[in-house]
Amino acid sequence: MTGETILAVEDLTMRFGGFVALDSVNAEVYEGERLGLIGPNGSGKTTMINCISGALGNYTGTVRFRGRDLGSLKPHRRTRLGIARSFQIPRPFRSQTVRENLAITIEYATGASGAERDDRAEEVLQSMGLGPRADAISAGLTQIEMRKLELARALAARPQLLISDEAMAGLSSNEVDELLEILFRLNESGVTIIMIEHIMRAVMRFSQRIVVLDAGKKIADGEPDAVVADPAVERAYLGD
Amino acid sequence: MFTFDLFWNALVAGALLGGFYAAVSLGLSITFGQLDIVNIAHPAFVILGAYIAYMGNEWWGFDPILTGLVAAPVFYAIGVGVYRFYYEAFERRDDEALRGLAFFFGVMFIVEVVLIMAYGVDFRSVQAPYIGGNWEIGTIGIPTRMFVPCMVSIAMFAAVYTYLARTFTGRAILAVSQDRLALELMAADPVRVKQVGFGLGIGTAAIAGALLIIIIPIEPSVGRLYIGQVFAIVVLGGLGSISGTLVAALILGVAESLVSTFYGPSWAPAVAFSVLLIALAVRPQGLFGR
Amino acid sequence: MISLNKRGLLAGAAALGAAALIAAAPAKAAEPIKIGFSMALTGGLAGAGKSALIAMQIWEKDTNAAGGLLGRQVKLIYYDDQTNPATVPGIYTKLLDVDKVDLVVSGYGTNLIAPAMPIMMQRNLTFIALFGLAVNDKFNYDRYFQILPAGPKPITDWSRGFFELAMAQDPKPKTIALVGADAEFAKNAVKGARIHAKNYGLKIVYDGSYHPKTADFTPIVRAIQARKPDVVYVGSYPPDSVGMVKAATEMGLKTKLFGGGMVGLQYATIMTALGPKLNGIVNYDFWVPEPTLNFKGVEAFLKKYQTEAKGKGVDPLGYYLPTYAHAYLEILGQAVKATNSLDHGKLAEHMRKTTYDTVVGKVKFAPNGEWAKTRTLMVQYQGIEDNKLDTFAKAGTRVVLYPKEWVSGKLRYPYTEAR
Amino acid sequence: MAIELTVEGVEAGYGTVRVLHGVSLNVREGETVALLGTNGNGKSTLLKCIMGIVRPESGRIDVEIDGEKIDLVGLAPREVVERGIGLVPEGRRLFPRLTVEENLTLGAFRGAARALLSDNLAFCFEAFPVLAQRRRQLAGSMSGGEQQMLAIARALMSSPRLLLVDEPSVGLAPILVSRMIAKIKELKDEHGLTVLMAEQNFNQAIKIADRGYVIVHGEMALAGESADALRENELVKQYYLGTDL
Amino acid sequence: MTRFWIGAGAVIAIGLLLAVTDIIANSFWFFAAYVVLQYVVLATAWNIMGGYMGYVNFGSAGFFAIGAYTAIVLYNLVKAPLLVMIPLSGIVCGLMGLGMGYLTLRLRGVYFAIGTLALAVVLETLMVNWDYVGGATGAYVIRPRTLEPFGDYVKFLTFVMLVLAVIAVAAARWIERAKFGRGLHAIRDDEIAAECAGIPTLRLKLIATTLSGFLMGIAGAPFPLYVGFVEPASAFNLAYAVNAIAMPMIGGTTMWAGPVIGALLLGTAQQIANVTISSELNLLIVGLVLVLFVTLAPEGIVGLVRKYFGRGR
Repeated sequence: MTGETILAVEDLTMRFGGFVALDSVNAEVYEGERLGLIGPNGSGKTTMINCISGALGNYTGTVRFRGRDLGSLKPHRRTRLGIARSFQIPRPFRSQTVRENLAITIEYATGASGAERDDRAEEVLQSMGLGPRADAISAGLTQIEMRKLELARALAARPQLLISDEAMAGLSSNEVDELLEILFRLNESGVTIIMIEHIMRAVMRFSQRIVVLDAGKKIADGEPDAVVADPAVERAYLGD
Repeated sequence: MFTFDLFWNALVAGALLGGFYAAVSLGLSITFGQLDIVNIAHPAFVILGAYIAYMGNEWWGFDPILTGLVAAPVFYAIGVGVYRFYYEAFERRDDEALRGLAFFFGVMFIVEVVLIMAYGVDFRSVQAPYIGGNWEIGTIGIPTRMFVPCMVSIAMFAAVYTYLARTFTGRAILAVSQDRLALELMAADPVRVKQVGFGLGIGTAAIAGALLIIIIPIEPSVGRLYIGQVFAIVVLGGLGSISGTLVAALILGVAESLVSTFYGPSWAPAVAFSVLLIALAVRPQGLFGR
Repeated sequence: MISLNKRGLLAGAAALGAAALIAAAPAKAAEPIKIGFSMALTGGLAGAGKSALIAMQIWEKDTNAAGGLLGRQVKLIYYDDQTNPATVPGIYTKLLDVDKVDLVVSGYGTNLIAPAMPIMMQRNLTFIALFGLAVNDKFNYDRYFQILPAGPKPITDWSRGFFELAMAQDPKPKTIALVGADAEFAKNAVKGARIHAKNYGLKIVYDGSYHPKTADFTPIVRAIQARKPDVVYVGSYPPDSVGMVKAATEMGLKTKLFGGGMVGLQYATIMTALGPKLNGIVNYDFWVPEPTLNFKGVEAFLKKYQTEAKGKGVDPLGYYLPTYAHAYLEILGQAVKATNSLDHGKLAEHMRKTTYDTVVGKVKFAPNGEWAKTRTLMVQYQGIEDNKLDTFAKAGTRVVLYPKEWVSGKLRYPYTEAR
Repeated sequence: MAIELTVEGVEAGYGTVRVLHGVSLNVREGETVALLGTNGNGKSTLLKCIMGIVRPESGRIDVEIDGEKIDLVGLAPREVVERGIGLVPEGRRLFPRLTVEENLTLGAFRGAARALLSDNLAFCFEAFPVLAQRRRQLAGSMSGGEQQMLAIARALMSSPRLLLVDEPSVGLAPILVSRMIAKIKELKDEHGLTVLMAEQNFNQAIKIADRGYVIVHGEMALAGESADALRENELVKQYYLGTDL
Repeated sequence: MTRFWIGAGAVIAIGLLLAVTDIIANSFWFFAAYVVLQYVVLATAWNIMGGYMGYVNFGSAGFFAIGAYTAIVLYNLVKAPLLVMIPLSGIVCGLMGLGMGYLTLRLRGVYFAIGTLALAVVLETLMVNWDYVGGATGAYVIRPRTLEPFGDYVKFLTFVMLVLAVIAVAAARWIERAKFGRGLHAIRDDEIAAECAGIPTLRLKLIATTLSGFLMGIAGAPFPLYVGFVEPASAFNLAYAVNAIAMPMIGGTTMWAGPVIGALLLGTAQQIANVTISSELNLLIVGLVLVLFVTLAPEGIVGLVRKYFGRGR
């Protein structure tokens, strides 16, 4: 099922002023895995992926991708190495069409150009079901379309590791299922996926393994059933 | 050549000059610093104020500062009108950054041209008993022409500061750019609050204009000279900090005066802008940004 | 000084209109003689430019009333250069190629004369300039003439009088402070003063320049004061002239001679604003209502000017620039009449050798186009007690001290006592 | 002297995404009602609908104050506040560059509260002594727990009849969460406040609540049950941990 | 060869034809065209940063002036010919642009705009105090009277400016269609998202500011020869900064045609207004038009055209 370690986080700590958002977190992600990253609001999930994707560069500790210390590598270099992310609040290139959003990402992240680029963009469009909206200006998309675009853009970078940050918040059950299908398919094609999600139903269904953060610390790491049964997790969610 | 005599005198002259700069910057400190409206036309309003003071002085022999005080409410109303327009045209459409800037560029032109059409481009000045006097305290000379505006400026700062700190609307003005929704949850109407704030900012221009014409003769395009300076002070002082603006103005005045006295007056403006550039690069939130 | 380009914008319709305008105008007989120029009607020099224009229009009207030139009427064609040198080349080519003017004169000021020079030289046109300082030093153009009475060596002639006055005092001054604005004229004025100071062996104890937008001159005056100079020479523009005078009187500047090249102190609005603060200052001037300078026609001209100028926001007295703006057209007119021609070669030839009689007196050009002999006056403000306009229209408030032939009073010396 | 909030069949969302699918609840004078559920289920959206920040697509939101019935739908947030309903917003939304005291005074902007400024200020400083100590400190420079207290105090400054609290526990260490909850209980007990509290921390919230609603995917999964009943209900855990699948 | 290049070639060929023959005897047209074309270059250069990348440069006048002053230095040093001045002015301003690019690391939005304004003032003060280039007094640059086969030297200058304008527009158009331009657009829309999409934002910004600076520099290089006399006040004239912003805003900032249309319209109108209506009114009209466009037609003329004739994209 899973292979070698693709991503390793060692003693990752991030401070904002006096506030410790992440406190010596250690975690590993294996090749081909579907990992769920959960935790109550404010537990440090987004901070953690900001550190992994390079959006926050001044962390202490180490983030290794395929054994390589990412150090202070900029986000675009990490994207090119194969780490792609989607944003919790969609951040499309608002003045561009959906297709252009993808094309830009493809050519910068993978270096493809011309017909190859356009084919890949088309491929991603189709796989995400965005085909009919391909030439719409992205600022005018609906919420679900924006979320799909967000994910599509991450896919366009041809990631080996995809980090999906709350791609499903606010979507209907059908839409959640739709996105889940896409992510499953993607995983089958060999992409390792970290899913951050509040919708527990989705996380439980999707994840092979779950890491739980609470107040900046990792409190559980294991198979979904075991994690849910963990009293610490129950405490984190339901409170003391 | 350095003597302590010169040094202290430069310090005093700089502080007086800085006090005046502060008056010109106060309005922008409110509109730009507190309300996030890049009112590049502010110096044009100051010039407008200067012409009103000139008219009062020339026609009826009114004291320029008094005229400024009387004109302030009218300016307040103008400010309210300009803000309404700005709000409807840009802010409400969430389209303020670049186009708002261009809008105020246009407003600046319009104010200036109207003044040119009305007064031509001759230099105008005013008469007042405190223009031309000089107090000697030991070896330090204090020209009343600089001293009076400086004092009025400080009084104006104190008044505005008190208003902002002590009244409900004042505090709302301080808060509006920090969190609009939260302010609405305090039962305040952010648009109305910004309207009052903008009016207040433009209102100070009436008085700052009166001070300007006391210090130097003016013509309609003089205002452009102050754009950079005024922005420098407001940014240096830290956006959102009224007292920071005062301190930054004083620092700039003193820096200019010292450079002027000991190094060469022609480098004075470059010093101000270099300080600004460095401040922007190293500490964009300004000296007193909080 | 930042001078903004005050250009306009027209809709397409206006563009078409202008095109039509340009396309029209076929040559006709007995068409008026067209004299073209650019003038600063907006921007930094607009105050002066507008007053010059009034004077020129008076000449136009008078000339036409007297039957014109060569039996033809004269017509001034002018455009606003907005005090922006970049507009000047375009304006003169428009005047020459589209409006087909017969004669050209310059706009006001060095910055706006220089950009026209290459065009004049290209086409070998006779060009009379209004108040350019040493423009021809660089171009060496033989058909350039200049009405500013600076003299053949403009840079040094400008302050010659000031230094001759200073050195004639007993005891002779030993030290001098030089200060000027960072702008074209002021720099040149101070440059000339520096040369004089060296030649006379004066020790330069302060030599500084300031940005023209300086708001407070107190630190500068104090820095000068600290060096205790016997003489203070200032090269400045109107707003800073005012600032300088105010700071000097407030600080009680202690020196023996103060002034020199301060532009603006000749303007009525500024004189009335400063009033008694002017007393004791010795400054350059070109014409003042002293009996020695009562040239033929000047009084009549000023009367007309003062009537025209009312309510136009320009200099109400018109001594400084308007007289000369009138005079440079007088010279042009006299040359046309004398040569009975509009040929630029003949006109230049005539101007090189003739002495003209104008409202500013006799004018004779040197080979480089400057006045053959300097008549930059040095005047001292004396006995001013109020801020009324009439005060400055009287003889005796600005006493001519130099050159000798025009002297109308005595120097009050030193400055500290003359004040 | 009575206040009662009634929400009926509210549907609301953002853009084309519907977050609330016909939600009803009610809060009566003197009660503390907990609105429970994990994130993303619509708790905040419901509070925002009540405050007029989000406009419902359908449904009714009424408040009855001293016999007078007011329809809140269509009112601007400040108008809702003027009617005596205060909100401690999610994420606290303090004015970070204002001092503690300035933040508090702004809380009294409401017309009816202005005259009570000094009383209310004294009350808040007494209720939250840490705020009194830090009255001149900038709000943005305080710790999360202190900020949350300030947010609550600021809402109290408007003398609300009904206080809505959105996720007071977010970003707080467990010890602070219980302290915060205890504080809300204390305020409620001592001053007879009516409180509607959205909270993901079930166990903490249920300690002080009289009743509770559990909202799942924009629908009321459990409505209006007493605190004890909820505590016993095994469904809650399933909803929370997604083990219902 | 695309339509654009055929058009560009035709424009240059016609320009050359007009410049070397006397078909247009009236040299006013050349003087006026020079100024308008200079604004085409300046507005296009501004738009690469302001329109494509979303960074507003208030200091265009500073770049223009340094372009002019570099030419003066070269003239004073070795009487360098124009064709040497242009690339060197471009390089000097390009390096300045590079420096400004590093400012974007710390400054965004309004702060960046104010930073550029400050930069221009510092540069002006430096020039005022640098006597080698004339300081405050100004510097004379005597242009040759004629240059064969153009005749009048200004015809040659105008032709050169036409070529520069075509180069600038071609560069802008290339950027717009290239990967580079798409990257800039992404930066304008969302810098962080762009970075995460694999776009090396800093490198792109530096290239754009350098290129923009370079183009402004070459726009300023022939200026000394055109006016013959340069002093800081005229070289740093605020008009350059204002027009550089107003022209693209009026024309439309999203595509290369915007600044060109804006510059041609506003520039031509200004040239006409110069010699027709009273200037005070001119200025008022500039102000009103600017206010009108930013309030009513935020996408500029290009936007209006698109709106009424469909989205020609």
